[in-house]
Amino acid sequence: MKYGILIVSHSKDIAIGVKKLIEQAAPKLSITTAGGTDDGEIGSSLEKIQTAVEKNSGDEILAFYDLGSSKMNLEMMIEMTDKKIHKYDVALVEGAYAAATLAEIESPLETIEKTLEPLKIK
Amino acid sequence: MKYGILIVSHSKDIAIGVKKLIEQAAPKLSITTAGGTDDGEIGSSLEKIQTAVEKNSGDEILAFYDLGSSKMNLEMMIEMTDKKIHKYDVALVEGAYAAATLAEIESPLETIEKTLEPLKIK
Amino acid sequence: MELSLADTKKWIELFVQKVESEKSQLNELDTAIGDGDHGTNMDRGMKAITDAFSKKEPEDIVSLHKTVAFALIQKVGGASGPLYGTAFLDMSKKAKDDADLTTLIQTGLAGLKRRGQSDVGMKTMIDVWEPVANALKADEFNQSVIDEALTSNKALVATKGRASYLEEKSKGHLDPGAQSSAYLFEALLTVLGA
Amino acid sequence: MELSLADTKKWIELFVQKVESEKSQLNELDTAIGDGDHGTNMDRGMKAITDAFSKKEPEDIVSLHKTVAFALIQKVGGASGPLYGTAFLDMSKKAKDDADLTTLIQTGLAGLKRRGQSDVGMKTMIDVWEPVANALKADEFNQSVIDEALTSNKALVATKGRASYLEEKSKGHLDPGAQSSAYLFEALLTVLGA
Ligand SMILES: Nc1ncnc2c1ncn2[C@@H]1O[C@H](COP(=O)(O)OP(=O)(O)O)[C@@H](O)[C@H]1O
Ligand SMILES: Nc1ncnc2c1ncn2[C@@H]1O[C@H](COP(=O)(O)OP(=O)(O)O)[C@@H](O)[C@H]1O
Ligand SMILES: [Mg+2]
Ligand SMILES: [Mg+2]
Ligand SMILES: [Mg+2]
Ligand SMILES: [Mg+2]
Repeated sequence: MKYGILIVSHSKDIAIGVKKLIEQAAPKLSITTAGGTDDGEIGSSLEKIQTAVEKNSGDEILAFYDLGSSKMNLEMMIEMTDKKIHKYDVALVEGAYAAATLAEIESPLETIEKTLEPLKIK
Repeated sequence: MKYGILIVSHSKDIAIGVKKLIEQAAPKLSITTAGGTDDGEIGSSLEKIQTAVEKNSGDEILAFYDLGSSKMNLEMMIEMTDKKIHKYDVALVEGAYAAATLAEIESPLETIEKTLEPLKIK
Repeated sequence: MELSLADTKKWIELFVQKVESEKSQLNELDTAIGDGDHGTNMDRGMKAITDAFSKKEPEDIVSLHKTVAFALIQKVGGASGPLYGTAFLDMSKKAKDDADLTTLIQTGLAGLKRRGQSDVGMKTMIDVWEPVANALKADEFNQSVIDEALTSNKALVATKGRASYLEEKSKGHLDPGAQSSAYLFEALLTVLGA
Repeated sequence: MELSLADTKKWIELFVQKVESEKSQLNELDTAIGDGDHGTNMDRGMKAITDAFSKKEPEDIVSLHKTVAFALIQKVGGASGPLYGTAFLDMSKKAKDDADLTTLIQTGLAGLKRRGQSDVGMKTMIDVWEPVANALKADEFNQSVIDEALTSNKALVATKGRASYLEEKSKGHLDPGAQSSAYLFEALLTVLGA
């Protein structure tokens, strides 16, 4: 599919939970996650983000994050990869759900971004 | 303490993850969660919300939710209980984190709500 | 007009049967514009109603509506749980003073609107409840009221519930909650012998 | 002025020692206005630096800075990871053309600002890096530069990072990242023999 979803969270539970929540509404979508540090603690891991980007089968990636270091590591990743990653400064759970619902039915990026606009909080 | 935090999510993983994330910044706070349906599926459970409200040791509760039925069940709970519950229509993860940080240092409700204002997305 | 206790129970039992047999149909409708679980959710609620009836035979209309409400509130797990649950709970409370069928359905409708913070035209179950409530009042309730309600629901763009995320793309799909509400009122028609 | 490879390594090793011995102090500072893990995070990064140095002795300043950067980026796990990591990565790239100490610290500072989308005065580690960079340029770098930087950082209200959630209440607390950066530059002072 054109778009895949990437969830970057400080918590592996949040990341997995968001995936489960949104894949119910978007079963065809590629949704990959990077939650917590390498050793499963609260925090973030560039390596996990890298793996999640590699595993994502979307042509382009719509990326969502929670706080500080998730964002910074995601931005480092964006600088390092050739893959097109769109990062959204929106509410993590609510934004990822809205985007996934629209990406599932192959909505154009313009429509997805218009829907995300009011969810911008960062 | 004066305020406790209640997390209501469609996913038990999200609920637990948010608790772990925010208790790192707010270790003294009472944070209780209601995630998923009674049988652990994606959805929501009034019974779980009820238990989470009962277990919460805050004098008043600051409540955060993700989508549709989490909100409606939370509102049913608010109609049913004597406990003072403040429900916020804000980004779940980001709102709960901000509120917890402030509640931890015994900030007044006014300050907490001023901080939550820009996170309103529902 | 008041429905007898026996007829009210028959109404709910017919609804339970219909939802159980159309479970996958409801899931399919929800897959198109939601998360695919409306049939599964409602089916859980139906089983809970049957359980509750077999554990304790409702003694009057008030307790019957309350039993239905609690089963749905506790077991459905999706938005339809607190919605139908609130409708039946409010109907149960109302039935203490006034058990007129039209009054009860109108009370249920008001409960839906309150719980959902929604109204007719948002592509939800309300699009079926409201025309039915109106038709009952005008003494013109029949199958075509339900059919027309579904037809117009299908054409709407959703502005409440999960389908609202799809915006324009929700057009042309029937809302799953509207369909389950149609089953509810078709069961009522059968009981009314219409 | 260029720091020799040996002095650069000594600088980093002194920093590693200091952070490791002050781990709980850094955690405590972070507990007051953050999530209490800055010491634990940095300590993980320090161990990774030591590991990397022992696995492969850095051959030049460029690779030394890069080794430090990768260790921090990969292992810290908190915001300080991508921040210090970006600073050292940018310093490594810069050192290819120009290894002047002042230039490198200024380059690191610019990296911090870019990664953090932040600036001096927001109660972060930048409040230490910027005065140090300025002092190096003016050839006036000494302990009092660091001390004064920490004093003014303490008085600030945070507008970036986790402490910013505390608003006014962050005042009067020293930022943990400012403290770890103070350790970094105290180690540098020692190497400079000042
Ligand atoms: N705010 C609302 N107001 C009225 N009806 C709603 C609202 N939200 C959802 N619904 C109804 O609930 C149905 C979905 O129920 P269900 O699939 O069981 O819940 P969920 O959406 O939580 O998975 C929708 O088809 C719609 O008819
Ligand atoms: N946007 C930012 N710009 C500059 N420095 C920042 C920023 N965010 C955080 N910091 C620095 O990082 C430090 C916190 O690091 P650490 O505790 O390891 O990460 P985390 O906040 O993810 O737990 C803060 O004390 C501050 O100095
Ligand atoms: Mg559903
Ligand atoms: Mg559902
Ligand atoms: Mg920290
Ligand atoms: Mg942290």
